[in-house]
Order: sequence, then C-alpha cells, then structure tokens
Amino acid sequence: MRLSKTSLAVAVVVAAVFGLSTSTVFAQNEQFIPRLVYRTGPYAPNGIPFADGYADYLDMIDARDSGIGGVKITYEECETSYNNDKGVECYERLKNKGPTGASLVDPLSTGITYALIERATADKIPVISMGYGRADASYGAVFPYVFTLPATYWAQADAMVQYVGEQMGGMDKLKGKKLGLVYIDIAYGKEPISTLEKLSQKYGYTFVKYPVSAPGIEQSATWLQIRQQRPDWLFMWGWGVMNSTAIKGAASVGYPMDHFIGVWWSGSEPDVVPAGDAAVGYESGTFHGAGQDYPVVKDILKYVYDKNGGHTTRDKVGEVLYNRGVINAIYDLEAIRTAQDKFGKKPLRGENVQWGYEHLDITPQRITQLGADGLMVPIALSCDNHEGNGKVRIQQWDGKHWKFVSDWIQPDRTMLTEMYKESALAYAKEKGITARDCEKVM
Amino acid sequence: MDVLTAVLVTPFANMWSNPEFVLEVIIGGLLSGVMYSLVALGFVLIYKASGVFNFAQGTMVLFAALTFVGLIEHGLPIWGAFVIAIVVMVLLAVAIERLVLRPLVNQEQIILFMATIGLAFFLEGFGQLVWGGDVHPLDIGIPKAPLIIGGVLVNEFDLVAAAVAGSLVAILAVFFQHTAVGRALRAVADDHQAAQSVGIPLRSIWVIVWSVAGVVGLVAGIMWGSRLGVQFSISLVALKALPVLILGGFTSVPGAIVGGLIIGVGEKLAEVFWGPAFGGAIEDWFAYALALVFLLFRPHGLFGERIIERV
Amino acid sequence: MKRIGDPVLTADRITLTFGGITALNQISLEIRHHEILAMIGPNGAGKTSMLNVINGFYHPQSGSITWKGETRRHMRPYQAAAQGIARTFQNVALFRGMTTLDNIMTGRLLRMRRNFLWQALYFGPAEKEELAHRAHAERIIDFLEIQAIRKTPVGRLPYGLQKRVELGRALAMEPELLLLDEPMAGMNVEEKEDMCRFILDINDEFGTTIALIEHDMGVVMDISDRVIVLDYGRKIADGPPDEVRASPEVIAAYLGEPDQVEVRAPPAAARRSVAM
Amino acid sequence: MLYREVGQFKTSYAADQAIFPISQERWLVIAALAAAYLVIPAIGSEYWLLTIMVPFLVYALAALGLNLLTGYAGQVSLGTGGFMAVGAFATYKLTTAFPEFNIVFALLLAGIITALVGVLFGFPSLRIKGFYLAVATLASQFFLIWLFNKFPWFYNYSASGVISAPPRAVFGRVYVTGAEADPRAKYLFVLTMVVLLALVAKGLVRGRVGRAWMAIRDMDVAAEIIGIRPLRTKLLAFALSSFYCGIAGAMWAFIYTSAVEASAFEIDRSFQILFMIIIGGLGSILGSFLGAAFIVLLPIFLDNAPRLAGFEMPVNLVSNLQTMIFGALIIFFLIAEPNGLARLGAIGKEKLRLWPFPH
Repeated sequence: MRLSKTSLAVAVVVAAVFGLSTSTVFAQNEQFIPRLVYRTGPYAPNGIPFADGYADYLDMIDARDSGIGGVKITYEECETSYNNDKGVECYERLKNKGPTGASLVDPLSTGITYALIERATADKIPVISMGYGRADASYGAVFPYVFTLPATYWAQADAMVQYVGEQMGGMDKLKGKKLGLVYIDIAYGKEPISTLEKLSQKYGYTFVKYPVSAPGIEQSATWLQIRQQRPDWLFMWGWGVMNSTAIKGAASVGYPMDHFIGVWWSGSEPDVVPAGDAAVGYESGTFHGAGQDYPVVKDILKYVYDKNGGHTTRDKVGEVLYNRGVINAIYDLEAIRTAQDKFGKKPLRGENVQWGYEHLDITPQRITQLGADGLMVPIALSCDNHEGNGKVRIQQWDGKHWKFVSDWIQPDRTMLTEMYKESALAYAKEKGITARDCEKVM
Repeated sequence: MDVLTAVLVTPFANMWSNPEFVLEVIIGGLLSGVMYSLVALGFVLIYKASGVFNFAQGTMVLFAALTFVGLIEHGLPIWGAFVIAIVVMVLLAVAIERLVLRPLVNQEQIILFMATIGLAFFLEGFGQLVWGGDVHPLDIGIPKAPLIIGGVLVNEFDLVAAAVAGSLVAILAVFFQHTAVGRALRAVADDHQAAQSVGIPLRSIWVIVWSVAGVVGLVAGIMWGSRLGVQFSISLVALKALPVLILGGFTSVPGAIVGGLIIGVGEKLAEVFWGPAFGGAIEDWFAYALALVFLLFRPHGLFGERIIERV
Repeated sequence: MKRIGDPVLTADRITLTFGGITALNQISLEIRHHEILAMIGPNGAGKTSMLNVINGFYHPQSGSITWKGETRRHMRPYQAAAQGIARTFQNVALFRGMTTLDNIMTGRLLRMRRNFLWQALYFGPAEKEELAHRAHAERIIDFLEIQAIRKTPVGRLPYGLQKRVELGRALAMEPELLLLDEPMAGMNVEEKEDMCRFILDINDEFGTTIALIEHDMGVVMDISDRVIVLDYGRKIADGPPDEVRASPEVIAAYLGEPDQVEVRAPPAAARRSVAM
Repeated sequence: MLYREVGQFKTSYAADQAIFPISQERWLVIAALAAAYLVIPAIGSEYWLLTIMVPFLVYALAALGLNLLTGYAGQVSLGTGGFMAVGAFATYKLTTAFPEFNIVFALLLAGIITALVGVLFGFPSLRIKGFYLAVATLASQFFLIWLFNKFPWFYNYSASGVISAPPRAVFGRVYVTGAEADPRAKYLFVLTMVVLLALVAKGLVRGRVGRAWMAIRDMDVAAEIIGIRPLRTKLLAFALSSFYCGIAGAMWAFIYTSAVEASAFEIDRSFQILFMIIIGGLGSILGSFLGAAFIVLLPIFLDNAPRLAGFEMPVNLVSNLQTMIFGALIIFFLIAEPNGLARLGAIGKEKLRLWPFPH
C-alpha cells in the first residue's frame, strides 16, 4: 500500500515536471525584463534591498508615466540564491517570455555573469553587469552583448588608490607605503589584484594580499597578520557575511577605520550594521548616492508606497543597495528608451536594446530630468566602450548613514582601456572570436 | 628551491624572531577553537546517544539563533527570549523524534544521516520563512574591546566565549556523570538493545538528547550570532566543526573540546606562518588535512572508541 | 580405504599471545595430505586462533608454518588464499548483501584473470570467462543441493543454509587445504548429517585435505582420521580417534566421559582470547 | 499479466547472466533509450535540453561514479566535487593546450588524470572507515578547490580564475561546446557518453570487479580471506569512481554552464551527489539516475509549480517553501523505502510478478 502511495508521488512529480511549459499569454504592448534575484541563502541580506529597489522603480515608472514610450514594463523575478547553475536555469526559463523575449538580463552575480556571457551573446540578449562581472568585457569590440557600466572593479581599484593618494597629499606620497587588500578568495575577490599590482609599480607602494577563504566567517588569522604587518591603507573586496566580520576583525586589532576602504559591494547597511559601533568611520567606494532626498526616490515613495505598494518598508527605501537597484533600473530603462527613439515605441528585441545600450548617453540634463541629481553621474557608452567612463566616489559610515567623503573621482581611463583591450583580445584568441571593427558599426 | 625555504625555513625563522606574535597566534587559535568546539558538541551528543550523524546540527544552530534574535526584536528581554528559545528547541526535538527518528528506528546509520539532511533542508526553509533572510544584528552586551595583556592581543569577546564553552562543558559533564538521565544516556550510548532490555525508554532518551543538542546549538548560535550577526551563513560554521569531530572522535565530549583547540591552533599557525608560501587561505583544507593525519594513527579519533573486528 | 599422504602443512612451536594472555603455547602440529583432521578442546583452548594463524589472519610471536615445503614467517590472508588455503568461520562470514550464487562466485575471484578493462567491455573474453566460472559455481550448487536458493540474498537464509553457502564459497576456491571452524554449530540432527556427508564427499571426491574444529564428539569420532586436542593453548593429545578418546589427559581436560561432552564456560582469560 | 518471467526459461547461463534477463525489462529500457534519443530532442525546447536534461545527465554520471565507490565498494566519499573539478580543469588545460585534440579524447584523458588523483586520495581508506573516511575525504575536497583557485596556471592566468569552454567539435562541424553549439548536439553528446559509461559500469559491477567490491563492502575481513586484496580493490574503486566524476565535472563545465570557477564544485556539490545515491539507492546503477532525477528535477518543478498553478507568489516565499517541501519529501521517501527509489522499483516488480494474485 505504502509502496503505491510513494510510487504515485513519484509519478505525479515526474509527470508534473515534464508537463512544465514556459509559455504563457501576454498583452502585446509589453517590454519584458527577467529579474535574477536572490532573496534567500547566504547573500540574501545584500540581495533583498537591491531587488526591492529595482522592482519599486519599475512599478513607479508604470504608475507615473505608464511605462516607457507607452510600452508597459513587465518583469518576473527568479530566485538564484546567488547560485550559478540556478542562475543559468532562471535565464533559460525567462529568456523567451514576453512578446519579444527578454530585453536584457542583470545577472547580479559575477559568477552568473560569466556563465551567461556566451549564452546571451548567442541569444542576442544584452548582459548588464553593473559594477561587477568581468572587467575586460568593457571592450565592446569583443563583448558586443556585455555591458559593465558605470565602472568596473579595475576602475574602482584605481579610483581608490587615487583617493588614498589625495588623502596623503599627493600620489608621490604613496612611495614606500604599504597597501593591503583583504579579499574573499573566489573569482570576484581576485578581480582588483592585477590593477593594484600594476599601480604598485607606477606609484611605488608595496602591495600585500590577505585572502580570506569563503564564506569568510573565520578571519582571526588574517587580522593577526594585519596587526603584525600594519599596512598603511587597507582595501577590501568582500561579500556577504565576510564584510561585517572583517570590520569587526579590524576593530578587534585596533586598525584605524578611516584607513579601511571597501569595494562598493562591501559598503552598504547589511555590511556595517551587524558590526555596530565598530564600523563607525569605515569607508567604501560607490558610484551613486544613498538616502531618500532625491526626486526620483521621493517619486517612488509617492507613487508606490503612498499607494500601499512597494516591496519593502518605507524606512529601508534609500539604503545603499536599494538605490543601487534603482540606478540599475534607470540604466536599463534609459537604454530601452534610447532604442525606442531609433526602432519606434513598441516592444523591442534584445538586439535593439543592445543598440540602445551602445548609444546610451546619460547627460547631466537627462539626469536632472530623471530627478537623479547627485544620485548618479553622466555616462556615455559606445561600440568599443561598454563601461561609459563612470566615476567613483568614496563614502563613509557615521553609525547612522553613509556620507560622501570625496568628490567624484575619474579613474585613469587610458591605462584601463589598455588593460581591458589586452585581456579581452587574449580571451578572443582563446575562444576563436574575431573582434568587431567599431569603425564600421554605427 | 625557494619554495622549500619558504616552507621549511622562513616560517620557523619568523617564529623565532617574534615569539610574542607566535604566542598571540596560539592564543587566537585556542579561542577560535573554542568556538568550533561549541558547534562540535551538538554533533557529539547526538552521535553518542543515537548513533546518528546529525547533518542538521548547523541548521539547528541557525534556527535557534534566528528564533532567539527574532524574539528579542519582538521586544522580549534577553532572558525571556532565551527561555522561549529553549522551549522551542525542546519542541523541535520532540517533533524530530516523533516524525523522523521513530519511523526510522533500527535503520542503518547512512539512512538516518540522510534523514537529518532532509531535516536540514526543512529547517533552512522554515527558519527563513518565519524570520526572513535579512541579517539580524545581535548584541547581548558582551564586551568586544581588544585587550593587550603583556603585549599579547586578546579579544574580550573571545574570552567570554571561552568561558561560556567551558561552563557548558562542565554542566554537560555533571549532567552525564551525576544524574539518572545521564547514566541512562551513557547506557544507551554503550548499547541500545541492552539499555532497552533494562527498561530504559529509548524514545524519551532521544528526545532529551536532541533537546540538549538543541540548547547547545542555541548557545553556539548566540555566540556566533553576536559575532557575525544572525544570518544564514551561521549554518556554515558546521563545516568548521567537522574536522574537530574527526580529530576528537564522534563519541567524545572532551574530544570535541581538545579537538577544537588543536584544530584552532593548528590552522591559525599554518595560515599565519605557512600561508604566505602557498598564497594564503589554506586554513580550511589544512584543518581537514591535520585531522586526517591524526586519523591515520588513531582511526577512530583521539578519544573515539575503537571497534574490534572479530572473525 | 583411502591413502593418507605426507604432511602438507607443518606448524612448528607456534606461540601467540594477546597482551598478557597466551592463546597458543608452543604448539606444533602437522596436517597430512588427504586427511580429515579434527581439532577439539574446550572453548578458548585456542582452536580458532590456530586456524587464524594457519591462514595468516594472526601472526604468531614465535614459531613458523611450513606449507608445501615452503616455510613462512609472515603472510596476509589473501596470500594464504592464493596458495590454496580456504576456510569457513565459527560465526558465518558471508557477504549478506549478495545472493547465494554471487557469494559462491566470489570464491572464483582468484581464478579469474581478465582485468577491469576487459570487465568494462564485458562482452567477449570477460563474458566467456564469467560463464566458465558460472558453470563451475553451478556444479558446487548442485553438489551442495542449494539450487533452490541460488538467487536469494544470503541475509534472508536460515543459519544452517548460510553455513552451507559458506562452505560452497570455500569450495569454489578449489582449495588444497580446507579449514572448517565449527561447521555444524547450531544445526539440528539432519543438517548435521548432511554436513558430515558433504565433508566426507569433498574429502574423497575432490581429494581436499580438511582440518576442522568441532564440539560434537560423536561427529568428530565418526568422520575424522586423526584428532588433535588443545587445552588452554597447549596440545594435550594427537592421534587416531580411539587412541585420543582413551587418553587420560583428554578425559581430565573434559572432566567426564568423553562420549557426552558438555561445553564448559571458558575461564575469563580464555574467553578474552577468543574474542580477539 | 503484463510482467511475467513465466515461460521465459533460461537455456544457457549466458542468457541468465544477460543485463536484463526479463524481456519486459529489456523492452522497457529500449523504449526509454528510444525516447531519449528520438522523442526528447524532437520536442524538447532549448530550456528543456540545456537546463533540465543536460544537468540531469551530468549529475547522473557523477552519481554513478560515486555509487561505484560508495554503493558497491562501501567507501563513503565527500570528495566528489573536488574530483569533478579535477576533470573540468584537466579538460580545460588539455583542450586549450592542444586545440586540435578531439574533445572526446580530452574528456577521457581528463577522466584518467582524475582517476590518478582519486587513487592518491584513496590511500587513507585502507585505515579509515565509515563516517571518519567520509569526513576525511573532505580534505581532498577542500584542498583541490583551493588548489584550482590558487594557482593561475590552471586557468591560464585569466584575471578572475574562471575557465570558459572554447568551441570544440566532436567531428566535422558538429560543435558540442561553446556558444554556437546546437542544444540538440550538446544533449545527444552528453546522452551518448552517459549511456556508454553506464553500460561499462554495469559490466564492471556484475563481473569479477563488482563482486570484489561488494565483498569488501559487506565484510572486508572475510573478503581478504577468500583472496581479495583490500587496498588494491579499494583503490580500483577510487580510480574508476573518480574517472566517472572527472568526466562528469568536465561536461558540467564545458557543456552545461560553459564557464566555471573552482567554487562551482564546492562542498555542496559533493553533498548533493551523495544525496542522489542515497535517495536513488546505494549499489544500483538505475538508482543513480533516479536519485539524480529526484534531486535535480524536483526543485525545478517545485519552483515552477505555483506559477503553473496560476497564482503569483513572492520568489523568496516560493524558494523557502520549496526547500521545506524538498526536505520533507526526502524524509518521506526514506520512511517509505529506506533503501532508495531503485528498491522501490524492485518491490514494484515483485508485486507486478504476483499480480493479480496477492501472494
């Protein structure tokens, strides 16, 4: 008896799985955006605000100006738990949704970005890895469908070094100083190393690496070493639980917080709050502002939260990662808008949006129109520049809020462009890809 | 060649040149080790009494911590939250015994192990369903300031943790040695059938053991939680406890402590002095390698009971 | 009347101790070609230990074993097996997860030559070999009259049958010397009779030399050509059944009439040595 | 009267030793293969082929490998992920160093390399047993992942340590890796590899090697006394098991995700595959496939179920519920049939034989 019950269960499951289809009915005038999010698992604390910000902005746009150019923006979230193969599954499941299929995809994970680059290129769907993913993809000639705006890890590393130099009163002061990098020992954490090594030759500082094995819940050895070697400045490429643990570690060995600068994924509320007072004075990079007093954020409160909508609670609106989600949404929609100007105000295919991204030009005026003054910086993309020369800013945690402590810093573009190109061409060679000639592409 | 020097010469040179630092690393290792032991204890208790390798222990730590912090956020005083959390863990133990262990009684180890994996998944989902995936800061007023004692840096928090672990072990020891329940537990640990035949109710014993393991998990959860903030990643500390287990032996409470200390010191020394030679971040696999070396000489761990094969 | 040949195996002053306990004390004995040798003695006398020494499971502290003219100090059980020594165990040691047939086939492993690459392909040589050995296994199954349980997992079989399968597995190795550790323990009369028949048949059909341990004096006296009596790790008698039966030492060891032997509770020390 | 052995008398041992002695079974398998080769590629969408069938097959292969080691030879291992990583990185190095080298050879060679590594890490099994061995194998897991993460040589000095599959063809223009590869080609390639390797495994376990393994598993002392060399036998198990896992890992990296970093083969992977063989059935080839199906397909189904049922739920709710149900189902199946889904099938068979008579 018991047997028949279980075998029945098996049968049902299998049958249901195989009955699973991915096609559903759509209104025709819609632009579909797949949302790869992680609201569960080890990185949920960082994934949740980002996903909320993005979704809220789309809701606001649909509520306020009923879509882009009259085309309603629809989206569907898919839970990846920051897990590469689930990310691939989500992408494949959602890429054909909507009347025109997925307009673009935001993998929201360096690992998933890597897994999607080829698939998406083959499917002609742009991959928007905003401030993560593979830096050399900024060289659009080799990576036509990958975008790294507004700045890559390499750009940020350079900006951080510039900031440090500025703090010490001149880049020449870096000579003979010791710069340390605490990083999570996976692909993402290793991204800045090449840049920082290159710069160490340029400015003559010594560069020390402190890898922390993932997930980074145990770091005492690392901090004992740091206490011993006393680097003058300390950068951090951490993620999730590692960040708060590192901040506590720094405090526990009495490392000066204002000399401890995290990557922009190490500079949000979930990273500092668990560390409590220890985190006061800790700094991090960023490419956008935090807080609620920007017109666009106010609009979200007005059109979404005042109408009892919204994915989170009012007080969480404006958190660093929330605003980052908003920024990401702004970029995506602006690209769609740009594409609409060329291809017409109708649902667009991935390759149209790709064109939109390659011609994306967010001017100061446009930023004002968007109500994002001070929230974001102007960027302009092109066929071979998929990064758009975004700027980086340093912010500091005062125990309650993140406050800017530097002006917008322009990373050393000439050096970076060279590095992107070199690395990208190596990749092209290995893959047997022939780079596009951006003179011909218009 | 220089690899050899980096491995065989430089580390010892550094140690020699800076004995104070060595001492500091060793102390740091001991204190981290204690934190591992806290988690390992839960495994040992359950394995000892029911021969089950409880894969869900890590998740139980997370679940307990989430419950505790969740209650505090709902405005309960710390002691209140603590008591209720204990009650919750006991209820959990009862449910597990009724729904998982009883139907699977007398099954092979591997099956029960698999069942606890199912349990782990369930609790993982349930905990996040109830308390959400956000990170919950937890501060129960343990001081965290760094102390410099004779040039050696010690973290107050770690000292408190060590004290907690110590007293926990002491309590368990008393519980096992000097109470009727404890005697029954030891009898069961020795031989299920025999224990039953002298009228020890196996089921209630299991409930008790899983409850105790739950409470130990709660304590571990609070300590780790106030260190990392209560979040999903806490369940991953279980991986730090496994090498401690094999080194100390699945069946020995003192083993869990000693094992923790050895692993802690070993991995920290390796990371600090040998790490650079290999590009760092070696402590994870080193802990296992260390345990493995011990196993080759004591196949059942330092304090584990050895099984005599007879023909 | 069968012809008993020269010694095939000679044990010379074997001494084996576990911690403080002496399991075997200066024991010398020989096993002659084609004979059925019985080892008797109270529990813990060291009978099983002696078998374990002979097939290399234990390594004696002193003394040596000469097998087919070649003297050895140290060897592993699988080497003994390779040299043609098979055995069964006091408490059945079958592979419970496998069927009767598979258990018996394991006895053929040593004689299978195809390596795992052939195995991987299976068809062709490996299959041919497999089938040849299957045929041999089937002959043993017929011989032991266990056709009915060919495909039954041995875990489900009654004790008596398990003992029979274990004997089959040992036979499958086509051993020259077969060591049987209490082949009839826990059997009823019919089963015992069958087992006796098998042992005798094996001895004259295959010409296998057999050394067995048995408590049932009746059986021992009936089937064995020669009897060795051990007591507390010492050899106290060695000779034809009738002679041994008469030996006063043996009678003393068994305190009472030899023909109705009760198995006494062994002294603690001895019991320990058995447990090893 | 569907399922009968009656009237199928074996006239030769050969017939009795055949893989599927009962003709119904034979037909069932042939039908399954036909479906896998003809129907699925015909009707399966890209989503189906690439994100459900391919991972399922790759997982099944890895499970198969682990089952040889754990299910048949009785050596519990948690190093599977590490061995998969060896396979993946070995293939990457081989195929980037010798682009003209056919991918099939690259895979097999990678498998052999993994086998050697497996032997290396198999040595402790001579002394260490059961759960102690299981946890000890974690040493290899963590070490290997660290190794591939740490030394740039393994990933050709790319900035991030991610390896991505260059386009490679089985023959002519039939690409099975890289972007332009046709999903069907990928699927059929993986399918063929898995089917062949499964047959090989079957051949191994029903012959001499398999019996030696099971003997060691069931009672190593007795096994030694009938002439089985424990170390050799165990190491052979480690070698072959790792060979399978290596190829599985390579296909994971090259055909499924087409870009991985070492952490894709983290400890979770090892656990996942252990779950598969326990759920599917230890010591059963079929079980490896059933287990893989359970662990791979069930979560995907549970993920989609609410949407299919037509009501929207927040993803985090869905995913948490999914985890809970998944866990509960594992326990449920264990209580229903502790010896795994394969055993469940066997019981079903016995019932069918008796049907319609109860006994």
